[in-house]
Amino acid sequence: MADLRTSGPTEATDPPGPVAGARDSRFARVLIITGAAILAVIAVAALCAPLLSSWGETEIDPAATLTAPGGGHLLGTDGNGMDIWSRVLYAARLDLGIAVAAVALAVTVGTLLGLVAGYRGGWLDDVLMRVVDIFQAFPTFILALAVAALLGNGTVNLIITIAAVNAPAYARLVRAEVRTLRELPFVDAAVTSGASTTGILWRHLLPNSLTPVRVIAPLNCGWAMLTLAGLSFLGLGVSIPAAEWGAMISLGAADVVGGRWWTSVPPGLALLVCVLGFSLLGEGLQERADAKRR
Amino acid sequence: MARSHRAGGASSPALSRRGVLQLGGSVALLLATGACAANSESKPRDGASGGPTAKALRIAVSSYLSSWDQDFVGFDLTALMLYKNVFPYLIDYGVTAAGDSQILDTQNVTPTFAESFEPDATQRVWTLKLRRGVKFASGNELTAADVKWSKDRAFAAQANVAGIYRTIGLTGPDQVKVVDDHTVEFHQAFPSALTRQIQAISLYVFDSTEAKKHATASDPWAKEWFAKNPPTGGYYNVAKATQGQEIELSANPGYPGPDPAKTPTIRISVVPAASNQRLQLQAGDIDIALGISQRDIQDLKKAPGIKVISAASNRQVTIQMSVTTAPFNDVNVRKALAHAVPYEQIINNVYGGDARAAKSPVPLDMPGYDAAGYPFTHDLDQAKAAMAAAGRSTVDSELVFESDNEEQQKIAVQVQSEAAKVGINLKLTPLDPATLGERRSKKNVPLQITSGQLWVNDVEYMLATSFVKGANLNYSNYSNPEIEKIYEQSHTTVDQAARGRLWKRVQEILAADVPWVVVCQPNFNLPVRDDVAGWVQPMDGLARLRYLTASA
Amino acid sequence: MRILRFVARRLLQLIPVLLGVIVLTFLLVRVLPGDPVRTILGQNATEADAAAARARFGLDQPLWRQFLDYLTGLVTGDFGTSIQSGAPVGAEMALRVGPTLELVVIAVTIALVVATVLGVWSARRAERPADHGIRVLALVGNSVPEFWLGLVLVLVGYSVLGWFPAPNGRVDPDTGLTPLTGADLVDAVLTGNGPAIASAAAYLVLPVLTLVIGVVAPLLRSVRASALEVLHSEPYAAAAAHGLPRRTLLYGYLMRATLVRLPSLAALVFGTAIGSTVLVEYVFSWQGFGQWALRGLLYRDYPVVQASVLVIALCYVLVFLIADVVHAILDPRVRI
Amino acid sequence: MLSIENLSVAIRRPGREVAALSDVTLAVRPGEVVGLVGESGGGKSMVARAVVGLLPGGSHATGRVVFDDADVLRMDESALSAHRGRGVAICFQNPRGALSPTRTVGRQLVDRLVTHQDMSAERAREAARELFESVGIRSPQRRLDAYPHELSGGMAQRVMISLATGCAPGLLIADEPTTGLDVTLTREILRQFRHAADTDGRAVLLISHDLASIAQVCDRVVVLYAGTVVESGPAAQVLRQPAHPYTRALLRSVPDLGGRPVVATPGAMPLLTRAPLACPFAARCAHADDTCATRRPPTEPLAGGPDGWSLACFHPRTGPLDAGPGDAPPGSGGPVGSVGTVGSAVVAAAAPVSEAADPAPRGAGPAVLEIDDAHVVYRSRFSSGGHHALRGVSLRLAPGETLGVVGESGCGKSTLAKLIMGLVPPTSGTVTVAGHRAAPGRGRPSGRAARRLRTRAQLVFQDPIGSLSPRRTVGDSIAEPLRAAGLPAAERDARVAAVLDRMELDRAILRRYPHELSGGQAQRIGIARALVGEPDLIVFDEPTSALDVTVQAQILDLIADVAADAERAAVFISHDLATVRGFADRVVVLYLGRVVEEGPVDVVFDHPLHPYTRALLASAPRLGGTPPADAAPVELVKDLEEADAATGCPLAARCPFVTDTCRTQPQQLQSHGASQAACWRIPELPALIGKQATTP
Repeated sequence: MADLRTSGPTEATDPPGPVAGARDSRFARVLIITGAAILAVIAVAALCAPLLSSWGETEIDPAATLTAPGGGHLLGTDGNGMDIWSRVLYAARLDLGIAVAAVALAVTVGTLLGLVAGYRGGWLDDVLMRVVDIFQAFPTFILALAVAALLGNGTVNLIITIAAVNAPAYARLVRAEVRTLRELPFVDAAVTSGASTTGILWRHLLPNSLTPVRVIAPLNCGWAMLTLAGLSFLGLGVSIPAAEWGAMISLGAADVVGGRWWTSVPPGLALLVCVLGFSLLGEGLQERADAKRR
Repeated sequence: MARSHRAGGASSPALSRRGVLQLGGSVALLLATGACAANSESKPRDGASGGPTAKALRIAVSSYLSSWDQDFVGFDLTALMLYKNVFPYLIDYGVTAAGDSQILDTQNVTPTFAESFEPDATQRVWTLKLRRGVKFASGNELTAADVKWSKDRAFAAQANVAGIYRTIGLTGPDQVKVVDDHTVEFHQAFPSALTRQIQAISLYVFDSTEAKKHATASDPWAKEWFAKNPPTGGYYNVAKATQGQEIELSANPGYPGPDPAKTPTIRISVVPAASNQRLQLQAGDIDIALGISQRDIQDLKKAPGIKVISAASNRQVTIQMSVTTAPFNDVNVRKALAHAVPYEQIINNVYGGDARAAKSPVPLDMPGYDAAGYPFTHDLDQAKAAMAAAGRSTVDSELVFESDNEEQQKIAVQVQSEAAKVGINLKLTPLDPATLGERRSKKNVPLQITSGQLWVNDVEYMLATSFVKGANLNYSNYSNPEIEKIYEQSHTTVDQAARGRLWKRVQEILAADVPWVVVCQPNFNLPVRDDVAGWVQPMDGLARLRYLTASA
Repeated sequence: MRILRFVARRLLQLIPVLLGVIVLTFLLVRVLPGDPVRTILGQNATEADAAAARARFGLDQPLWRQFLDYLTGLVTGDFGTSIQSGAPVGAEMALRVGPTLELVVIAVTIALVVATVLGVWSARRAERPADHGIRVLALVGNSVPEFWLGLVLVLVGYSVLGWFPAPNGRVDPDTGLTPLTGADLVDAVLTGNGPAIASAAAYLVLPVLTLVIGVVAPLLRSVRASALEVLHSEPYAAAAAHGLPRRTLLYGYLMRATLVRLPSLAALVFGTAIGSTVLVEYVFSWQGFGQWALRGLLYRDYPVVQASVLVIALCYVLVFLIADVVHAILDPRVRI
Repeated sequence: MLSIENLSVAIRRPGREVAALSDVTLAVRPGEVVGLVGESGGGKSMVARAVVGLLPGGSHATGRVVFDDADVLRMDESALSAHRGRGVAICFQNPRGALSPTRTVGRQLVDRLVTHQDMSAERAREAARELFESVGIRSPQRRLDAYPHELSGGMAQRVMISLATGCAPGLLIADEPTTGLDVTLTREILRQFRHAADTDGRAVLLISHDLASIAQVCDRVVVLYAGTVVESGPAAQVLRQPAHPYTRALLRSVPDLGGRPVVATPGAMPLLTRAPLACPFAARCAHADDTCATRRPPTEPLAGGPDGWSLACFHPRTGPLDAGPGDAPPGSGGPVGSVGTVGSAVVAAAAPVSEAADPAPRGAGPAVLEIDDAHVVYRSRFSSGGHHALRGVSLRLAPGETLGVVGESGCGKSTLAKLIMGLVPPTSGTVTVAGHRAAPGRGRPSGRAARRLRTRAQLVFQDPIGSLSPRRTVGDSIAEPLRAAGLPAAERDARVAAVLDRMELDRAILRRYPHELSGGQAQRIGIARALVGEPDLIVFDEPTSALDVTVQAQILDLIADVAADAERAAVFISHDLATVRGFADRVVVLYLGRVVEEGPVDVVFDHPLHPYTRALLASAPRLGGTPPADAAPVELVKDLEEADAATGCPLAARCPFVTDTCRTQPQQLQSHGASQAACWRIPELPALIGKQATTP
């Protein structure tokens, strides 16, 4: 019987079912690696911004406003005489930071709400979900403006705003997941094993309900960045003159018409590539999850 | 309350990218009690040619007007401009030539829809004689009853006009008396030199016959009707208004007076994005763009088919420091900031050099301007010395400006950067119009950028609005006993030389107290298609469309 | 019948949500700094004038009183009077909702069609270059800020190419369109105004394109994933193994099963699109709901903000309700 | 008709290569029913896929699959689509999952009819109705508009059959057609295939893991092991005297109603990465020698056997299956050694012994479990009604006693398990477990004491992998009850180690995650977890229904061992009567939430009283042994799902002996000798059964 103890992977645990999807995961890996590489490069560039550029984030070159790329300024300067290349680099800090922090906050709050609502059910579920409904139905920009007007416009408030916009989706997602998981035998097994409610929530439901969250979160980081850009465009973004891609684009967008592409195209491309990085990562994770589900 | 106001972005073509946000800042321009005609040095460009034609003129503005009801609501740039052209204003500024340009002559108020507006010997009773044959769109003739009803309504509204009338001693409806069908008397409580100017912006008339049809017990002034239906009887009638989108004006055939509308049809379309306005102007889809950014204007000067109407202006851009709020309650900190502002850099970077440096809180083209005692130049060493004198190595403050006013935002950035070098750390705080209005009324903004133009080109007027205690535009909360005294004195001082001496003293005091940092005086610019002619530079920033033509 | 009961039950569930939105908005706008009447009074107004104006709008009443009045008004369909314009909010809103809904509905519809066609097409060619290309392209489109995309489309489509009308409205005023619903294309069709149809359609192209590019990626991803799942599913394999012809497989076994999961995502996308129109409206001078609501907010026009939030929330929840009903119709397994 | 010659299929995916089929040769003739038998992973489904040309991506097939003179493997797309359906139609395993959920079953059938029988849509609908009727669907007109999810399992299987036959195929392939169906339905479904072969002259390939159940309808059987054909021959002979050791092991692993001992074969089927060079069964075979381990046995006709009986073995066995322990596997001291031990591996039906040795006769001593008139109603959230899962169940279980609970799906077995475990509260009545009483109106108990109390009863789940928390290690899961009890870590580890040994598992498994386990391993973990806290009561809820036959035998072995612990009571719930017979002391038959019969296991199995028990026993497949004399078969008249609840006897709608009294009078359990049954007609039943037997 000795061989029985070690018989695991070689054992036929399942009939060889549909095998398609095998090649999907190869592209999924390409997506994930590409996305992660893009983000890594951007993160490194952001951290090393002082090494990569000779101008500061908000340093003004009085002699050069709106100068074309070349000379002392790699990508030219903006209307304030600030170096575009430096600002594009520095902006990554704020953009990545806000997006990731906002999504992390949204995930935390949303997951907790969804966990409790989904497991407890009953009136608590009803109440929590209605609150979530209210927040989700509330228009993003009005919420953002309200937060900004109430708390002033700062980085933390932007994080709160974007988190508030996104948290409901996680609450729903986790709640739905928990409601499914709750009916699975392993939860009953935990109950009959004498686990406490918090133990079940924390040790069993939480780790398992995070599976879809892990897939959505990177995509969400991309959307958060776009939301941030939109807020900047409406003048609700980071405080001036901090470098942020969305703010740079919206300031420079009008310049494109006059042929001064360099004020908005570089931050636009940076934003595009960064969001794309998140999207690729998310798409890859999603694909992998889908392939697993099939 | 003999005070008037500074025009906000009124004459600034540098309307921001986002028209929606823009308006609030410009609201300050409204209630001028008069206007100055300071632009003696307007620079003519590309001599306009072409006579009146039948071609529809297309104008782009940044936002739709908030309301058609001038009495109760409606307080934005687009609205005010339209009011000037669709209400029958019984008297208005005349036109005078300044160089090659035509400008509104604020010193010369002439009857338009009225035949005359003259005082009696006491200067307290003013008689308004109406022109006969002025017709509203309804066909009703403009009569004294309309004037009376309109003024009653204005008093009832307790808003714009009611407020302004107090400055010339008109406080209640019974001071407006109908003499006959075409004569109305205004009985002022006291004589005023500003009556003509005040009445020029207040004597607009509703079609009361039509209005009364829509008045109800709960709405005796037909507010609902006028909120939705444009007034009629001015130089133009509103032929069609698509809410939020477009307004079509057609010349009022019922106007029998001088200077009738030259262009029969004008289309005003709302294009919030400045870059879109520029594209459309370049493509010839619009003739006049009222909301183009400063930088685009520099470009457009070189663009084919487009000319930029340009003129020097008395519009000031200043930073008001609250003398009662820390840290700027310390005069040395104020001096430090005044030395830290990079004046030339701002003129170059923000205005492309198209602005004048000013060496006094009194505008350059205002009689009495004297730069002699003004010590403030961009000098970081002196700024640091001033900080040392204040005994502070660093101070922190917020710098408030109008959110989405690109011009102010840029100035703020430049100021922040330089001020930081002397230890003044500024947090840039853009505020939306409602919040800005509220905070200004509370006078607790330590540092704010303001821009605007006085409508009466006189230092006495300026003191009244900006430097005496409690004045509306005195956001600095500034007060100085000597200034108060000079202000009192100036009421009775008529001799120009004596006034000049007073003003010199005023400027010395202001230079010592530094409630303001005067950043610069930007010039006025308006890009139009080449074939647009007849532009009359409006000193109140509100275009008189009747003079305009565009040859086909 | 069951669907009607379901709809009725869901509508009842909406009441607390909408009530919550109403209360939250009502309190929020009043907590916000900023004075709603200052901006309509001008600088000359005294405190007394401001007080009179506040009284005119009932802002001097205690909060509960204001709220009760507002609620009473709502019940009778009265959204109040705009502080900025003095006009009834309901009437103003009616003018603004049409254009925005037209934009969003057309854009989301096109996005759905494109996503469905491309998604299924892509899934059937899974892992070939065309599939990869489409997916990456959709992601790129999804990564561009909408306002920037809009400005670029204007530059290219209007200024450089000259194919599309100036971004200065929604229909050529010379076509003499009689507004009925505010949605110009609909109005043009309703009034049978040929030139107006052409004009309104031409004006719609760029803004719709902007929105479509922005929202198509998540829809496409979802459709593709669902289609792949169906293609690999037992029912589909069974149908294929029974030798059913391609058309039957495509329309009978692939399409409906694929689209089952789309409605709820479409609703989400619709909600997002409503939110992001405020930017697109600005870029294309599309004086719609978003710009109106934003302006109301900036000027603290309480009734406007309250009404616009309520309407957006209502749209949102109704769209989700519709999505659930469509889901139930598409998927017989859903018990409602 | 179909001739598969030397078919090999290899599936290559990145990082994984599987030799799914190796040199498979078999043939099916028109009018013939051939059974393809083997455990999961043996390649049965792959054969079916190869026949319809639907091999999964990454497959490489060699050999020939000749159907009507054309090689399926070399068909182009158009030839394939003509071949599919018209040539070969598959009845898929899990019919509910294989029917398109968003299309009415009528339309799905019409699609096939229109495609393959060139019918017009109207004609097809009429034909669909007829076809539904012919496969035994009642009210077919109404069912045409049903969606698959509205169908019961049996109904869905019938629809699936109609879909396949609707293609008018030359060859009908049924992939595990009876999995998940209740015993009373299984026979009926299998008959449909026999019918298809006999009346329409179709060739039928029946794929099943369950040799016993399909043997009765097959002409020939083919046994697959690890992608190779190990034995093929006439069904009756192969069933009675299998020659290949694997076939023999397979049959020995199946618990038998007659009480024949279950013999577990250790190990599991290997997942081959390339075509085997040796006998794939050699590692598990008791007769394997060096030859087996180095050379692959060729397929040869069985010497002295009837025509067409061939096998691939160097050491074919002869003689009937019950030839004693000679077939026991090598080096498996455990099971072999325990064969003779009563109540252990060979849980023989030595009924008298078992009864005599019963340490705690019914009714004596403190009960571990006492259920008194328990009702459970699942309320639906929005409608006023509810599902009445248990209707007045009373049970009593003494320490050391093992109770078997049997019944078809929907009878309330699982609810009973949850009720005992406190996972659902009784709607009325009481449940007392180890002195702790649960009564209506109380949810799950909370608080530390209550939690510790509940660990006195433990549950072993039906779904072994699903009952383990996916993101926690095995070690974590096993230790969960100990953690709840507040044991220190060191003692936890020691006890986990002890229980692992008992479950014959290696320590290394503690760090694994559930998805890395095989079903058998997972169920061992499940039992270990239940056992680790030394509970007073263990409830086994269908612990082997998800497992393959040989694995099931191993697990049953362990369970028998655990159930034999003197101080521990056990409840063993199963739909498979034979598994219960092995080690239960008493058995309870549930039907629609009611106990219809109860008694000592051998009495109930050998002398069933209630018509329902008789029907259950009659439909269960038997290997070898003949049914007891007085357990004359009873056949129920309808499917379970068609039975509507009546006020009287729950079986009234399906019972062939129903009277008006049955329909109106609720039936109570009444003693008849050693057992009790709830049927007033029991005394007259034997006579009635005799009459029924003559009528058809």
